[in-house]
Amino acid sequence: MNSQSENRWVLDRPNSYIGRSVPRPNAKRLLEGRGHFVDDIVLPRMLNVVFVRSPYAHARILSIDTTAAQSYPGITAVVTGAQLAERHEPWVGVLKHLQGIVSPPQYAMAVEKACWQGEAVVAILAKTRAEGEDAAESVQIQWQELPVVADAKTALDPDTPVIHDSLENNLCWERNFAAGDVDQAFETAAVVVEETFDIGRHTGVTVEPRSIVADYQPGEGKLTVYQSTQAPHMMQNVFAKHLGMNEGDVRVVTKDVGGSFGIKVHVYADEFAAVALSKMFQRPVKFIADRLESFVTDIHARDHLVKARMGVSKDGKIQALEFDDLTGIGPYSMYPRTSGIEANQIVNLTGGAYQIENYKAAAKVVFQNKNVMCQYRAVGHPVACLIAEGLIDEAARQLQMDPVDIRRTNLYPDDSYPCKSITGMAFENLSHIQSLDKLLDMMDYDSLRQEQSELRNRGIYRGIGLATFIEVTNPSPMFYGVGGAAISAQDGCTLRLDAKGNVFCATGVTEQGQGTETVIAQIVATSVGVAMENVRVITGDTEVTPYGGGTWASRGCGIAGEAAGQAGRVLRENILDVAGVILQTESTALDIQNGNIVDGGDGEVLTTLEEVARVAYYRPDTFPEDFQSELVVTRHYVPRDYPFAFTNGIQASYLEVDNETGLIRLLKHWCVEDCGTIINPQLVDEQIRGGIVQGLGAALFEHCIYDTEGQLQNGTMADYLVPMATEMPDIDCAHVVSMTRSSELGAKGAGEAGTAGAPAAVMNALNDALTPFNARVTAVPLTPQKILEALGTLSP
Amino acid sequence: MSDSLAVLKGDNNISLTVNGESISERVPVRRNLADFLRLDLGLTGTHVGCEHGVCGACTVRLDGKIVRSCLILAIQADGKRVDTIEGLSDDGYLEDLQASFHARNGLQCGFCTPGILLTAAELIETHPDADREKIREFLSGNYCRCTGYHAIVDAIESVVHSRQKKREL
Amino acid sequence: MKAAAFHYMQPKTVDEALGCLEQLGSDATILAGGQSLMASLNMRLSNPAVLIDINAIDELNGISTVEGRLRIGAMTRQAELEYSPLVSQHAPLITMVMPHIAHPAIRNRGTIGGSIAFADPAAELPACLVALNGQVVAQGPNGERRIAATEFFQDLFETALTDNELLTAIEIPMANENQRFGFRELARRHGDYAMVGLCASSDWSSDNLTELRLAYFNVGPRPVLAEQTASDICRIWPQVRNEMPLDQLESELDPPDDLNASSTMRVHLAKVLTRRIIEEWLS
Amino acid sequence: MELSGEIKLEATPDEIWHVLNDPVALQRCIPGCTALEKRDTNTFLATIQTKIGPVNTQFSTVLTVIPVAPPTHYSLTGEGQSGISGFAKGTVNIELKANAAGTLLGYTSQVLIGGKVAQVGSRLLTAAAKKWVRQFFDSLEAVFNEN
Repeated sequence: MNSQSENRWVLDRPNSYIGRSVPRPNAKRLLEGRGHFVDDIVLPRMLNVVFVRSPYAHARILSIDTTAAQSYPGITAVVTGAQLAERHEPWVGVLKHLQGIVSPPQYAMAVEKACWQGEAVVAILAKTRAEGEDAAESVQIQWQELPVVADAKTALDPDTPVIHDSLENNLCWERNFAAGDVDQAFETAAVVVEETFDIGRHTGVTVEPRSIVADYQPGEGKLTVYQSTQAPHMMQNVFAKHLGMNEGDVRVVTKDVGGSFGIKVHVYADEFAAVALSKMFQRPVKFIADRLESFVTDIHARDHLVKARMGVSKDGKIQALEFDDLTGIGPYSMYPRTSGIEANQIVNLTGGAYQIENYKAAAKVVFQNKNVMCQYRAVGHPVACLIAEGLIDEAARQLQMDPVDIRRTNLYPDDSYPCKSITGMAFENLSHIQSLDKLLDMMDYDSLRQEQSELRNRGIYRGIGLATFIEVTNPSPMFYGVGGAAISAQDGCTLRLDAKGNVFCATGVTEQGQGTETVIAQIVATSVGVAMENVRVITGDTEVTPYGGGTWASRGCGIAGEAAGQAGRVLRENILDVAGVILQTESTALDIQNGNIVDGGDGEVLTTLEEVARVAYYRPDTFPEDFQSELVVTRHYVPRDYPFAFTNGIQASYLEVDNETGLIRLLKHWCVEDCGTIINPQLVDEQIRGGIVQGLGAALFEHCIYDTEGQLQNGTMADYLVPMATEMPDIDCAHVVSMTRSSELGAKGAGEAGTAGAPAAVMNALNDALTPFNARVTAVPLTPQKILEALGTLSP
Repeated sequence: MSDSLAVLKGDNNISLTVNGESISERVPVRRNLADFLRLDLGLTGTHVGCEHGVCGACTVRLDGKIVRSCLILAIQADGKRVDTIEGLSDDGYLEDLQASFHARNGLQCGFCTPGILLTAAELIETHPDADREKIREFLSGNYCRCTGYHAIVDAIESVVHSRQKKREL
Repeated sequence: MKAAAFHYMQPKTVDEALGCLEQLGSDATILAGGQSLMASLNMRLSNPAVLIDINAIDELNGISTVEGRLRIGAMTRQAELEYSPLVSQHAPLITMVMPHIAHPAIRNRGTIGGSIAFADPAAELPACLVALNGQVVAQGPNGERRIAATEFFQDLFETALTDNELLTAIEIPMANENQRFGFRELARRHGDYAMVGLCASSDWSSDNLTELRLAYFNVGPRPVLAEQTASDICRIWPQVRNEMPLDQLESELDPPDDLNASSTMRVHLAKVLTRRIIEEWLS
Repeated sequence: MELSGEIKLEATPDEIWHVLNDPVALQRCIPGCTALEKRDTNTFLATIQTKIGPVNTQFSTVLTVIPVAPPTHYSLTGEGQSGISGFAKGTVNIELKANAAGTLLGYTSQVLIGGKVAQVGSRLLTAAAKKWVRQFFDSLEAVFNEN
């Protein structure tokens, strides 16, 4: 391509769907309860697997007696972890580019000892789930309790027991980064603010639990797995590799997914066990995690304790930023993405919106006897944002600057790109200042400040909090591939014109409700020149779709969308070649609009796509001998010039705190973000809103509470609090558009922007509201108890 | 005590009306209504998200009122009328709500959606003039992890308004 | 998460139900609305041998007035109470409380008798009954007896009902125009178990505030009627505006710590709620 | 979770020690104890049924009475398993001080529950443990009052 920037043909096509809020065609069947979720699947001879799980956080298995369980009605088999371990290879959750990361081998079920409360120990294969649970009650396990490593803070102490015999200590990974002269910068800073940020463990709570049906056919030696996952090709690789199968004999099918948010992009030991059991017993096996299982086995996220400080000059310029991050990840680094990525992201991203010259960060990732922890929506971003935005607000307070002004002073100006952050993150084109201005305008910042001050005089305490963020989207192989993971960063799209002029589109990304199918269809319809109704999108089947990474790290639109756009352009060219032959004219003089072949100049309809297809498929004898029509096209795409397409944005929260009860009422939330080209404004806004509310959940409610013995205390939906409709505010969204030049489409991702900034916006708004009391809270979730303690109403 | 009162064990016959259709099935006493609808009748639009009455995904109508089908035994529905998302879609009862949710993208993954639609329908029946605050309060027992609720509230609010307009005509 | 097997009986009359109880004793569990019981059955945390389902007993339904009392049949659904004109006229506190109990689909099925008999210390209705000086009507092999709400709730999930008794109704003295009621609770999310809640009733027929009943919930193993605090407030009425005597709550309430709030915090919140209700009355 | 308290008993420390080692008396004191047998000098095997509202769990429990400094200091530990429901562990440290009216019994106890019961029941854990401990000492008091 000679000049991509001048040849953005996808965007200015006639009858373009780009930038239009087209309703999602696939939403209709979901609205009628006619989705295809994994638990809806019933196969002949299918068994249900029920797991007996460890009640202890750390205990050795002395003996297991399954005799009684085997004789229960409806039971096919009872299998222990040790028995199943003979049928598969263990995995190790490490990647080369996270230098020094270690983790012990993990099996599908505990073999010698259980390392967290909830780890599967015995599998029962039963006709029905109820019968399996009947039998589970009779499994006798003799346990020997082992000392529990629960607290990340003491996990590395010399007198803390080491969880894994094969490792030297409980350190999984550490990363230290320094640039500039931090010590000198702190010495000369006018103000140094220090904070400890305590970010609680939380989890995804997809309303559809993790679900899998594995169907091993011994005749062909073929395994078909129906799985609620974000990454079918990755799972295909994992199942084949660890069951000793040819990858070509494994098919992973992903139909509707009832929410994922990063929860469903990992290899779960119990899901793998269900697949291994299907192979072992040569029958279909279903595993649907029940809600009690979800809370102790779905990955948890965050759980960071950060000590941070920022030095600022008297005019508000950031002189230095330094922090230590400690995170506890449970007993294993998750496979294959590892549990080191979040800490890595925090080191990379903290303060990334600001021009910082002196920076030092240290991250420690430690093992503990709690549920596994790994990447969840906006990996690391909310933590990075809490650190930088929390510190900069406190610095502003001490300097008596407006939070807007201190940000404006430090943000990268919009004309500074391309540039690199202090940690080496390459920014192609961001729009911090434009976004800030747009936000202030949208929320009417000055009036809000006035209202706040008037109400404060009447004893009503409201706060306004801002949070600037950057988001990693469109990841290249720098994220996982370079570390040796079989995770595709490229994605493909195959288009096929059928005999009636419809376009079939197979894409490597998956649909979890975010609107992938719609967006891809919009791009294909636009680039080919057909109505959207004539585009059928097929996702989630490794046997049918091009190889691709699936849905994670906000990559669907920017990467698979680009592949779809390019495939569409080539298919259009191929169609026009055929049309040129039929019409005996130069194909370059033709175009496709609304399913018709038209004159490229005046738009006169010359023939139809259906007619072209008819001739190509039924009467190719009429073509010249040296002409062959090619009406199937595949294109792949991977970003090459930048490791990630960074996006940016800013959020604001307006809230009221009841200073007597510590309860917070969220009044309003705003977000301006810049994800480049917007294919479907409505879907982008809904990604932002949904992401924000997950961030608001983290800010106010969500917390996996463990006791000192590694026991989860709130593992039910009644006790683990997620945000509900009543407590959530209306959310206004707006956009600035800075297209990436890496692709013709110019689209970046938007799936995680909301989650990245929301907790910091709320924390800052709360602390703004608490200013008259000289009180501050920097531990999320921001609970009434913590707020009353900060206010001095209660002693901590 | 009445000697004739039976102690029911194991499997039992129940007869009920599901989506307008007369159904007779044999079910285990312990099977809840959600599992009965899904496993015995193949009505998989009723979703199971928590099995302890919190998430709202399994909401169905029992004799015209929304209930959590995971908190009712199938045998308790004997002789009653049950309506699920499938039936209420087929008979057009949810039509304007569904159209509004579609237009406003008041759903993402669609797992909670059947429960939310049934709840929204009862809200509008019992509170025809509901404002956003009331809508949010009425939905307080229905989990949605994808949308952040704003679009759902918009979608329901617009149906409230359009029905208000219809009433005025 | 599937319930273990159990047997099931469905009596059609109170007599039949009593017969079942007589026959089965502690092996039986009454299934009323089931909005708590079914969840614990699904989780296999309860394992009754037999469920006695009282949903088919028509005589347990209904709201009526009897000799100055509002009588609510045990199986009256919470949603029916929420919208009942009789209830809002004669027991407005119940109408105030109702929207805060869980969620609409739960209230369509949950019953008042179930909530009272279950006696969850965090539930609104037991405290409401205590505040209203209501009584529980229980029927046993020897006939009917009435138990004052203050006597009925005995300990954590323990009531004065015996194994062979069935709660058939609750009765509440009908409200008069001189009474004022207040309800407030503090929950982190709407419909959740409150960190603390307060149901209050009072008489304004004289210049002084009298008959003040402050019934707190989720502050101990059962609803707590803070009589000392109530009497302190009445005693200094109407100077209460300037200084609210709430210190006695510290000894009257003994909430345990839980995941959402410490014991101290819940006593503090109880004071805040009390003051807010009184201020609401005064304003 | 920790609980502590004091009760007055009309008995001598020796009499109390005797009761704490007597299977019949001990069974009466332990709430929900449906069976108890002595395994050896200081340990007992007990079946304990706990019922907190709808939650009904049976624990197979090993109880150990540790004579820390008899006859005035004892420790009573229990470890119960309840299959898939989880486990419960507890220790009660008892100090007996003889006085004119009998004995002042001071106790501190730690209770830990694990597995599904912890995951589901934490909201009520403190209240339930308080009730259990209270019932234990009420029953102990009753044993002496009858004698």
